[in-house]
Amino acid sequence: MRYILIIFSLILITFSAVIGQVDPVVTDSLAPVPAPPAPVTEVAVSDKANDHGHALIIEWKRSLDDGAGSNAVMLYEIFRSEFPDSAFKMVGSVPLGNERFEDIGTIEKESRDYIPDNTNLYYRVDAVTIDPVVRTSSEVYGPVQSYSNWFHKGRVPVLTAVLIFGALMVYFVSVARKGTELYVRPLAGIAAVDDAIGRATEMGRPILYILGLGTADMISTIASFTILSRVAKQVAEYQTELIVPCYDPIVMTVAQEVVKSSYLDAGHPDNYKEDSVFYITTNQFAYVAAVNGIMLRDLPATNVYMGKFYAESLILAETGAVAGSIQIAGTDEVGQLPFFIVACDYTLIGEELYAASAYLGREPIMLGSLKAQDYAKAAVIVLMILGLLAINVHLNAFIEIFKVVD
Amino acid sequence: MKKTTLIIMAGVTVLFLLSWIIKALALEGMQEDYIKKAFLVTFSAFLTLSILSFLYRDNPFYKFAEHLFVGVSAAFWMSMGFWSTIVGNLIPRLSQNLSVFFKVHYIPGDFNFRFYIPVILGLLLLMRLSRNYGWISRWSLAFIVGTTAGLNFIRYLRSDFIKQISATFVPLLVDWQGTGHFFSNLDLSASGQLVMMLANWTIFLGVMSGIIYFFFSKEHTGMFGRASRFGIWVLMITFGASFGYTVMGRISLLVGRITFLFRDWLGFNI
Amino acid sequence: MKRNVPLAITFIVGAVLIFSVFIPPMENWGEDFTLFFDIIAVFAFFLGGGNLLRVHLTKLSRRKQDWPYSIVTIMGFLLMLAAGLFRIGNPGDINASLTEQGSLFQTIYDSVFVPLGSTMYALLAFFVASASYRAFRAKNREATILLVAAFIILLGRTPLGTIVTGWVPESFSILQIPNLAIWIMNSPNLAGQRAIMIGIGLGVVSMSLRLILGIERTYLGGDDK
Amino acid sequence: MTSHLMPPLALTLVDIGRILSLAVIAGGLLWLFLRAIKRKEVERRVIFLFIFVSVVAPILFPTVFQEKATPIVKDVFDKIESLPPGSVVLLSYDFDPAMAPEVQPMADAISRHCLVRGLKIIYMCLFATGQGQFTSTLENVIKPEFPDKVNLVDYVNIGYKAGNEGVLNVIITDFKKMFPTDVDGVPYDSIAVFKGIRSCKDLDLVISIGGGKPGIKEWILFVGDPGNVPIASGVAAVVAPLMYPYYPAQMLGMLGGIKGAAEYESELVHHYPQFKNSPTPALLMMGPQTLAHLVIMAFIVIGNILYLLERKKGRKR
Repeated sequence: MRYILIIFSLILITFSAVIGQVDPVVTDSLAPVPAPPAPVTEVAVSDKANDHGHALIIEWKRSLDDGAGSNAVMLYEIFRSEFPDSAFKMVGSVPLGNERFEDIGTIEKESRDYIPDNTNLYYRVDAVTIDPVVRTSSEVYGPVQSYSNWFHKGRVPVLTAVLIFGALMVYFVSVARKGTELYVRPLAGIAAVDDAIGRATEMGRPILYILGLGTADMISTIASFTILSRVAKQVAEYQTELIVPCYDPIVMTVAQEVVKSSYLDAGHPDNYKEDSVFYITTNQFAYVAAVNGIMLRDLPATNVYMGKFYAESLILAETGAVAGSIQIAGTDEVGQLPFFIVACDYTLIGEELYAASAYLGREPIMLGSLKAQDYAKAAVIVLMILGLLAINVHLNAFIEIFKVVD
Repeated sequence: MKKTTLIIMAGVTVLFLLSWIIKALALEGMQEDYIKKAFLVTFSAFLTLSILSFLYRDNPFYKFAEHLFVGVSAAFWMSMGFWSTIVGNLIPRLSQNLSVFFKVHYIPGDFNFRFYIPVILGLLLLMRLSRNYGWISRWSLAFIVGTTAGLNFIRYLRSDFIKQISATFVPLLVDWQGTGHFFSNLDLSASGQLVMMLANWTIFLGVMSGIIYFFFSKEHTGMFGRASRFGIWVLMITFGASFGYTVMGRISLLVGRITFLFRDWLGFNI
Repeated sequence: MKRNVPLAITFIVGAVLIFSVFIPPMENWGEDFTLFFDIIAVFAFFLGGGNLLRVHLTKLSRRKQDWPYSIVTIMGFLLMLAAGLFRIGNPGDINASLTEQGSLFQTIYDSVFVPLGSTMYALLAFFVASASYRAFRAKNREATILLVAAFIILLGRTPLGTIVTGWVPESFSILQIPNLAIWIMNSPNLAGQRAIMIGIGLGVVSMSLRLILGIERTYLGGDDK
Repeated sequence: MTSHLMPPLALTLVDIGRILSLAVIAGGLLWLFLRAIKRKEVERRVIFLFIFVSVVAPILFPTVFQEKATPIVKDVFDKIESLPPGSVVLLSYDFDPAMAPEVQPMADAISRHCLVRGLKIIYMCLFATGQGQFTSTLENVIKPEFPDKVNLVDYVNIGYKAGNEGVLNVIITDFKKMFPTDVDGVPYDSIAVFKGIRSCKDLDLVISIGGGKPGIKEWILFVGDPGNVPIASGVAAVVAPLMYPYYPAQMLGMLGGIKGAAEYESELVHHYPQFKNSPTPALLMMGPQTLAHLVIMAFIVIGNILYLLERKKGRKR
């Protein structure tokens, strides 16, 4: 105990000596403690626009000692509180030269960076020197409130497009419902499907239908279901075998339903075999390995690839060619189209796949929507020409219309 | 089984064992569990060669590799999905007790009960296995389709449609400094003015005629037909170019596999 | 119940998500729904696993063609499931990473999954070659254009392009194959890509609308009875 | 490896293998051609064999093709050539191990070039994993080939800072604020390389090596354009076509994919014969690539000859 006391007093003595004597000397020999910088001015806080609330924007005029004057300012620290004079909490910092900070919080109350909506908030900005202790605070700004907006103004062009397209669609669907005949250009790939089914029947070999690697919610897969239902109907009539190996379990369940009801519609429900639509595995190359095997073992007369395809497109199409099958493909995956076009007999390019499903459905509603799409395309061409003219005469206001704020 | 098949099988087995032993001897002293390591390398090489043998023709080795791959991959995604999504994302939001059991960080929240929706829908999906109540799985399906239709609708309209249109607004006269300047500096240099302008013209006309090709409700005859024909040519150049460009990447994949065979398995110094 | 409830679900969910884009307070709904989707997808994997077992057990019990290989599939499936789902051979606690170096799961992944997958992928190198021999033929004008474009790019991506046309003077440098290849990538290629993209964009938009409005309903299957 | 520079009579085993495999491929193609003239299709397995041989042979018996730098690559090379010794170049490693096979050779070759020219190099990275890739350059290039180059005097590694383009936004005005020390904690002011360097605007050249985001595009938008700093890049083949619009106005040159790297390596050896024994991984990778491309092109030609002959015959009948 005594020793501790002695040591403690020794430390005290040394300490006081250091403070009393050495301290001023040390300050002189090191870099001088910078003088407090000039404060930032004109702090202004406003609600962030076009958001769900819980966010504000803080702006200010930089300190006179930022990049000029004594050059002392290194960064700005932003503080927030729910009270005008106390409980300020640092919410972020930005390096010198900046005059703006977005204080974006979360909605969740439990979260640390939660910012309440519709509550008075106060902000201040500190100009901080290299020594974090030496700083100057700005005047407190407030009260200010964050609130959510009910409409995202930056997305007006998108909304306009939605409304125009929706109107076109509704109009043409109603026109089609009235029984007006709408012309649809025939697609080579679709005619080929009919021929190929006949060929398979003649040869007594099965038809392999691949729905691709898409999930049940992808548009290309949904388009493929429509085509599958048509194929299944004809297959049921001709009593040819149909093989549908699936990549995704949900796609498989839908495909089963589609095929089953097609057999029913064709009037041959008893010909439907439960295991003609089956699941393989949800792994790209394992799936391909298995389908390759099926192609060489069952030697289908026709392979139909409709849906979403990735790198496996060429592996499938080339193996199919080895097996001597007629091949018809359709995908909206642009990167894989070249391989299908090169290796298959017929290919539906991108949008043609969707069009094919509408075409096969032959329902007036579907044809009406095709017509609406065509009008939208015409609008695109007109807009493109206008935009081209605008940019070449430097009419930037027109181009600004297409700016989408994210 | 045929006699030749048996002989080949026996041969492969012997080679496999031989490779295992030699590899183990090579690794001995360098790595701890060298016997296991040698087996794994040999097995990987065996699988690699089994798949490559498909190029010759379908055979039992390929069938073996294929069936193994199917089984392993199905379980792989089940496991990953369970531990990363169910345990990682769902349980922390649903139950404190289960979070403690799985030692994950519980995320409390006011509206966490909403995460019962996917659980219920997921269970409905499993009803598919039942013969009589399979139809109820359509409810989950409808939810999935509705979600992506809603998300896609805006996403595509915005990034593939509106943004692509505005990206096609290109100046047709690049760097224009008067007709005299244009003709006096006329050349076919790759970075020259003429070539740059040609590029922008091609982009504009190409996109336009490409879109015309995709008109379905109008017969492709006359002027329209000619534009559509030009459109399909542009598309064909696109496809040819992508094909040619991809070749390099595909070859690299093979280089990777061959490097594995020769360096990691056979021990060549390459 | 069988048809109207699903159609109503699709409509409500789809419409809500479209509105949420324009109404900031609903912004997080899209994220939530995506997360829901991920969770449902895991259930789908289990459905898939069950289906796989069913397919191969049937094959096995009926002694269908190639049935012995079904044993391989089932064994592989069960082994990976044991290592992955039940964490057998995984050192460490329940919260340890599944892909820890040295765990059984990771070992199978490294020495079965990876070589099989990347070799399947590498088959592409062979098929690219066989396709170019077999199918790259100047059957008509379109095929010829495709072929020429591909040929120029192939040439331009190797030293051969420089060797063949390196002598072309700078003022005609667009005719040097490598430069021509670049020009093709940048102009006609871009134009084609964009035309397809706009078309697909429109197609997706209209199909989405049809789905939400309940016009397109093939995905629900057919039997109402 | 670079035995093609040896006297022609000293045939090594590698040379024999190389000649043999080339003979096999050439002979095979000739045979294919003759068969095509006789209008005979060939089995696809033969095609597969061709590809296999043309990829394996250059791996086992490395063949180095001479690459002539295309203008866009040459521009980068010439820029470095033109800088006076003592100039400061910044090399940013904006890639991860997955991209490394394609772009690491570029980083190594450019480092080599800068050091032999007596330029000073500042290494940094916008990818956290870029750090490890720099270590590879340090261990494989700088230490063995330039033992007299001193850290902090001839080159310095300031490492990774989180913030993507935010980092660039700061160093365009002030390096020290973002990088108060180098990776080893040496203070900015005592690093000789930084003498006279306050911000990116004082640099003589910035080269971003990468293939993702953040990468060259961010460098152009946040440093090159606002600061008028000369920028060059080395990028993976996937990204290269997207970057062409910036050349040459905003980006003075670019190495695209393994081919760009190979051209640069070739140009370097051409100007600095002392590097003829340094590893040239990109040039080596071009071997299998070139041969495979060549074989594929031959297939296209032969396939079409066959097709045209068939059609002619069909018409006659």
